[in-house]
Amino acid sequence: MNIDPRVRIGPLVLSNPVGVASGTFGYGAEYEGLMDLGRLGAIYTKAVTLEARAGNDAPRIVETPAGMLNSIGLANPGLEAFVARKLPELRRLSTSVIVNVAGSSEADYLRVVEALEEAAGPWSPRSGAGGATGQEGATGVDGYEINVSCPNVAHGGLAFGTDPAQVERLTRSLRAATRRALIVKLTPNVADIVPIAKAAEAGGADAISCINTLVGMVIDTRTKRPALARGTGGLSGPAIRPVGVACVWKASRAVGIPVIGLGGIMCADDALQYLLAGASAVQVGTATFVDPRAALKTLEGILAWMEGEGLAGIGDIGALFGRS
Amino acid sequence: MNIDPRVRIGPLVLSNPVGVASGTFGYGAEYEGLMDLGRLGAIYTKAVTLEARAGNDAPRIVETPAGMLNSIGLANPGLEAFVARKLPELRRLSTSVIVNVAGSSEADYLRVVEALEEAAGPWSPRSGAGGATGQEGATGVDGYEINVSCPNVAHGGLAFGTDPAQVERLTRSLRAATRRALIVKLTPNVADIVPIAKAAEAGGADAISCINTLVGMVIDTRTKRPALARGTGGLSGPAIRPVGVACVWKASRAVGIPVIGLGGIMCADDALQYLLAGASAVQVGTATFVDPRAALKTLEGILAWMEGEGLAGIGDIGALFGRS
Amino acid sequence: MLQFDAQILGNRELAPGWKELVLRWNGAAGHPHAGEFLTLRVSSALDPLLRRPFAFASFHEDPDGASRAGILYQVRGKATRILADLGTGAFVDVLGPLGRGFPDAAQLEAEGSRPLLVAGGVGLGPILFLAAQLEAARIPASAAGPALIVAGFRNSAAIPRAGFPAGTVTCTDDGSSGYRGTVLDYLSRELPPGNWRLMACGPAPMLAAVATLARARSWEASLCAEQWMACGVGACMGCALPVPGGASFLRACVDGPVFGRDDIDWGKEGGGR
Amino acid sequence: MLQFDAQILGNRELAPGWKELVLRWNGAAGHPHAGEFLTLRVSSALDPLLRRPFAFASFHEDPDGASRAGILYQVRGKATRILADLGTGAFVDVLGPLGRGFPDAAQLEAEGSRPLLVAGGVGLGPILFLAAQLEAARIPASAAGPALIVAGFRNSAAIPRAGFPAGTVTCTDDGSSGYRGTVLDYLSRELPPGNWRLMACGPAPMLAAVATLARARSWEASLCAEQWMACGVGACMGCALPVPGGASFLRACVDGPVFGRDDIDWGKEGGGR
Ligand SMILES: Cc1cc2nc3c(=O)[nH]c(=O)nc-3n(C[C@H](O)[C@H](O)[C@H](O)COP(=O)(O)OP(=O)(O)OC[C@H]3O[C@@H](n4cnc5c(N)ncnc54)[C@H](O)[C@@H]3O)c2cc1C
Ligand SMILES: Cc1cc2nc3c(=O)[nH]c(=O)nc-3n(C[C@H](O)[C@H](O)[C@H](O)COP(=O)(O)OP(=O)(O)OC[C@H]3O[C@@H](n4cnc5c(N)ncnc54)[C@H](O)[C@@H]3O)c2cc1C
Ligand SMILES: Cc1cc2nc3c(=O)[nH]c(=O)nc-3n(C[C@H](O)[C@H](O)[C@H](O)COP(=O)(O)O)c2cc1C
Ligand SMILES: Cc1cc2nc3c(=O)[nH]c(=O)nc-3n(C[C@H](O)[C@H](O)[C@H](O)COP(=O)(O)O)c2cc1C
Ligand code: FES
Ligand code: FES
Repeated sequence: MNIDPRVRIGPLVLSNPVGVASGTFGYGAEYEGLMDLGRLGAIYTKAVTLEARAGNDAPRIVETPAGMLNSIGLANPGLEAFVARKLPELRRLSTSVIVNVAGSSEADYLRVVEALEEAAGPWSPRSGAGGATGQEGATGVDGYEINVSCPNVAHGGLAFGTDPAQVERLTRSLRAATRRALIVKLTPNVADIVPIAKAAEAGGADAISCINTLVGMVIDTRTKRPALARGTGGLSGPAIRPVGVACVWKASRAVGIPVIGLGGIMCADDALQYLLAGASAVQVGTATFVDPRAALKTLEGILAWMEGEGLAGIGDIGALFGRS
Repeated sequence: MNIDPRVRIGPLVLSNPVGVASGTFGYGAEYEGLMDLGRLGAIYTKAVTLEARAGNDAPRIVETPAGMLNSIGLANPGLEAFVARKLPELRRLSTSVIVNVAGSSEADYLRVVEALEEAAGPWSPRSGAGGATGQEGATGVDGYEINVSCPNVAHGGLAFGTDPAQVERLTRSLRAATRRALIVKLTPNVADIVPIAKAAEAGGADAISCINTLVGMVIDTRTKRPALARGTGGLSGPAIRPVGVACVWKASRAVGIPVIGLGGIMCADDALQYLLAGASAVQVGTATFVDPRAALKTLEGILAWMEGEGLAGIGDIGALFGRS
Repeated sequence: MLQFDAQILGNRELAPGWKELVLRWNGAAGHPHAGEFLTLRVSSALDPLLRRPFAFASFHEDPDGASRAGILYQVRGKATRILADLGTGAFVDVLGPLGRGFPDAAQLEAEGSRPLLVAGGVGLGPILFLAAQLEAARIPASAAGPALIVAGFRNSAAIPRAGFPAGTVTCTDDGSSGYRGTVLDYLSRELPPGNWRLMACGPAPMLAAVATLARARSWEASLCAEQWMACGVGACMGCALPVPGGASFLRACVDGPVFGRDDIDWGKEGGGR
Repeated sequence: MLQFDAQILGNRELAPGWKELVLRWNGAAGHPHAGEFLTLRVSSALDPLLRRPFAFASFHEDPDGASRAGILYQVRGKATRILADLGTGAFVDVLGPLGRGFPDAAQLEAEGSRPLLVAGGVGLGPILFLAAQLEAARIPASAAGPALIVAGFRNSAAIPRAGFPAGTVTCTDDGSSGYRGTVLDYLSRELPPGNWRLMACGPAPMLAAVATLARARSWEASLCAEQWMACGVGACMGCALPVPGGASFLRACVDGPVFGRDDIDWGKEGGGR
């Protein structure tokens, strides 16, 4: 059986469903020596904000049972440096690049997207119609992932992501600014993810991704202080996988646009849980820290499983759900 | 140094801060052969509902990374059988018994509490003023834990627990029905636990307990169905501990009443994180499945730590927070 | 039921993916009956988290008063992989004996029927233990005839070197050893007529089929069910098995794991070894 | 930097709670310089989850082209307890070499100063590796005098049998072996005058004190910092260390772990070995 591993997200066709999650892969270069980046379905960059951010005080990470907390605080070089130093590198890649965007206000987000539209120029798919398997004509930016769900910044971040009206308005204003793939990244720190997912869809998003991290805290009983300088942080890793799968299962039944699933994916079986739950694609985050090749192994495992099940396309996976 | 391990929750004085969590210890008898139940600070019973409930279809549990999902569905013999068969056993215990109450409507909760008030008679502390170290005069019910946060039932449950107005109204009506300790158990499945905690306080609760389980799902990629018959379940165990500590840290800063911390406590260090974060007492849940003696070991470890730190009372632990 | 640390006396391979664990501990935690089980915590790490249930496959009291118990297990996932790597001398945390086992020798004697012991997959351990206990109680000598043991395997290579009693019928799917066909094929086609009394342990589909057959032939039957367990002691309501009609549930860990033919809706069990 | 499976050649105890791990792998992943490190995944379980960083304490290329690396480690928590239990022949997943190490021999030669190597706690491994590398490059023979190694321990029992170069000054808090006092006591009170060039690795408070002393005496200093790490390759921004003034951060894993005296606000470091 010939498997077609491609996945469509709005105007963009990803070469396969497995990407690497924002904040866990830098801007790609860090892992270049360890793997062929071209085999990734997409690279979701570390968040880009209008101004450079030094990030939160140290320590910023601590391990938890089957997980970790981080309070990086969106440390990034800022829009200008991103355009000057990272964009040229991203143009060279033969994989789709989704720029993760964060801000403290609607205007912030809009200015980042507008500036990137200008810097990258009008989008054209990397080699061939909608394909992402070459770099010819690449603009360096194949889409945006709007981070309205970061628990680690004082303003904006999580506050946006828990209010459907704000999510819809923000999405609509960004939609007007770009024809590239527009993905809204949702937080699990809500009573019900459905209204937020619907708001993103109503605002014109091409897809939603979920989940971002859960708010958590570790206290060092020796120092009697939080292990992270900032107090709370975002919980990621296999510990949160069941929460992510439940969110994707609910959200994918509520919206018509693709859902990109992430949270605790360590291997193909984990990714398949997301795809069976209704995700169209997945991202591998914390697992890359544990095994730099986790994303590629996940992809191989998905393809092997599809072969065993006799499936031709990624979309066929979700159709199997509940029909054993 | 003489350590006084007692903790006051409204009218009730617990003999020590470590209880066993609702749903993980039955009504006490199951673990009687394995330990001295009198050394527990409190037993929080499995939920009692107005009518008997068979519970959800099987399978009801599945393991997850450093955690487990359950969808027991509040299986319990119902109010009448509880009064007839369990209450006499609970009277015999020389530890405080907090009856966990659940329902599908405000009226349900109220009828359970009213019926238990009548069956148990006016509360008198077990042996001595407010003490819980004897069974003399015990009524079998030393307080109520109101479960407005169960993710595993179709009606009520989680819906109550995410709406501050409903939590306040329910608490107020139960407050009018009992002078026993009234504890409201909160869910972490909200954007912000603070308004819910404040609502419970405003309604007259003597304490809040948090957290209940997080909504999660595991899919069996072999059968392509959820591992749990009901689909989603409640995530518990060490995986969720950072979420619980963060909730307790936030809630305890927002209310003046005691906060009882739980979620993933496996050992004394975990419990101390909760106590440092602002909890007045803790509950051990899933850990009991892993090691039936986990609660007692946790208590011993807390007392040893207090000795090392030269602390006299449980309340002194939280005072150390951030002051290393 | 007690919780204690037991030392590993042996952990040898019986066939690819099949091992026998022998545990020893001081003092008595109660003499287990076939069908009863213990739960093990295989490591102090938090993943895997929960204890794992295993049925007793043998039990002895040593002259010095120490207890010695064996389990036969298959390497399946995280916990059994860790268990398989543990060496002699290591300690594991044990809780047991737990649950209700098969009817005891006295009861079978009173019934006067002929014991038919059926094992599939990881159900082998408790069935061999039951055979040994009946042998010790001389049940094979009872009026209705000696106990018959029927055990099913995929092929001859998958048969563990577990010391089967003489006369055991082994069935293999491919006929590479013993009877060619499943245990169920044997029972429905080859079983000599008699006043049979069925006792079975194995995967859920096998149990469901065996229960149906037993009903059709009007045999008494005791079947050992499996279900995911959290506590193992009746406290969590996690190991529920539906009773026929589905209006209520029994707990595998304390109401079972051995149930009568009509106690459980075997077709809906979900778990299964 | 490469990721590969390495086989354990040795894992012996050097003192209570101190062990030396020797790893061997085929092919070259690059010859590490003292101060550089690798990260290990000690088990495939999900708890502990993250890889753990350890500094190279030795490195050899075998005649057959295989690489052999040693690390000295202290058993502290979950991961190092698991590591301590691994036997010869087992495989571990290695990522390395990572980070920037101490200044190399050529640079020290050019400076013409006298190397002063200071170790505390788990900083011992990289300092012994540095001593060996300087020795191999004949730096002790440089104009300003031979390298001096000062290593601090709690007491004589806590000193690992790690093969210290001749002339190493060992300090113990209780005077049970060598100099009585901390490494810092030795440096500030006993150090012969000279044109010293400090290279230190140890717990955060020691590094902070050493940096202060170096500033006061106007010594050049390279200090090896520690911080919690997630990725180890510069991607996660997790291992941030504050630069003086606090307006920005450097990453321990790729900008360090070895930093110049004034690169980092040592007092605020947070981590520390
Ligand atoms: C009362 C009882 C007695 C048992 N006796 C034995 C025995 O004597 N020998 C033996 O080898 N095994 C026995 N088992 C099964 C044994 O408990 C499981 O094989 C073991 O828990 C698997 O753990 P794991 O981490 O290796 O595999 P996991 O990774 O947990 O699971 C591997 C596979 O096994 C299935 N599985 C695991 N545990 C269960 C369960 N409790 N119910 C249903 N499916 C499960 C899962 O669906 C999964 O596909 C018994 C189970 C019960 C309930
Ligand atoms: C660049 C670098 C090089 C290192 N080289 C060595 C070495 O050569 N030999 C050696 O024994 N150790 C070394 N370490 C420290 C080693 O990584 C930790 O001791 C190890 O990760 C502890 O893991 P654990 O699971 O056993 O302990 P954990 O349970 O993770 O922690 C135990 C205790 O150690 C502390 N701790 C653990 N890891 C760190 C960390 N990265 N930063 C600060 N505190 C920590 C924790 O606060 C905790 O109190 C190095 C660390 C770094 C960053
Ligand atoms: C160190 C770290 C940094 C992160 N930074 C970002 C970020 O900048 N933007 C964002 O949207 N998500 C960020 N995330 C969240 C991840 O993209 C992902 O949503 C989350 O970690 C859950 O997936 P995982 O369990 O596979 O890691 C970060 C996560 C980690 C661990
Ligand atoms: C099997 C099981 C059954 C539970 N039943 C109840 C219940 O009836 N009422 C309730 O308030 N909480 C119930 N809980 C939630 C626990 O009391 C506790 O809030 C949660 O498990 C988190 O704590 P833990 O991580 O220590 O287990 C149940 C949890 C489990 C695992
Ligand atoms: S496993 Fe808990 S009730 Fe059976
Ligand atoms: S550990 Fe990830 S950037 Fe240093």
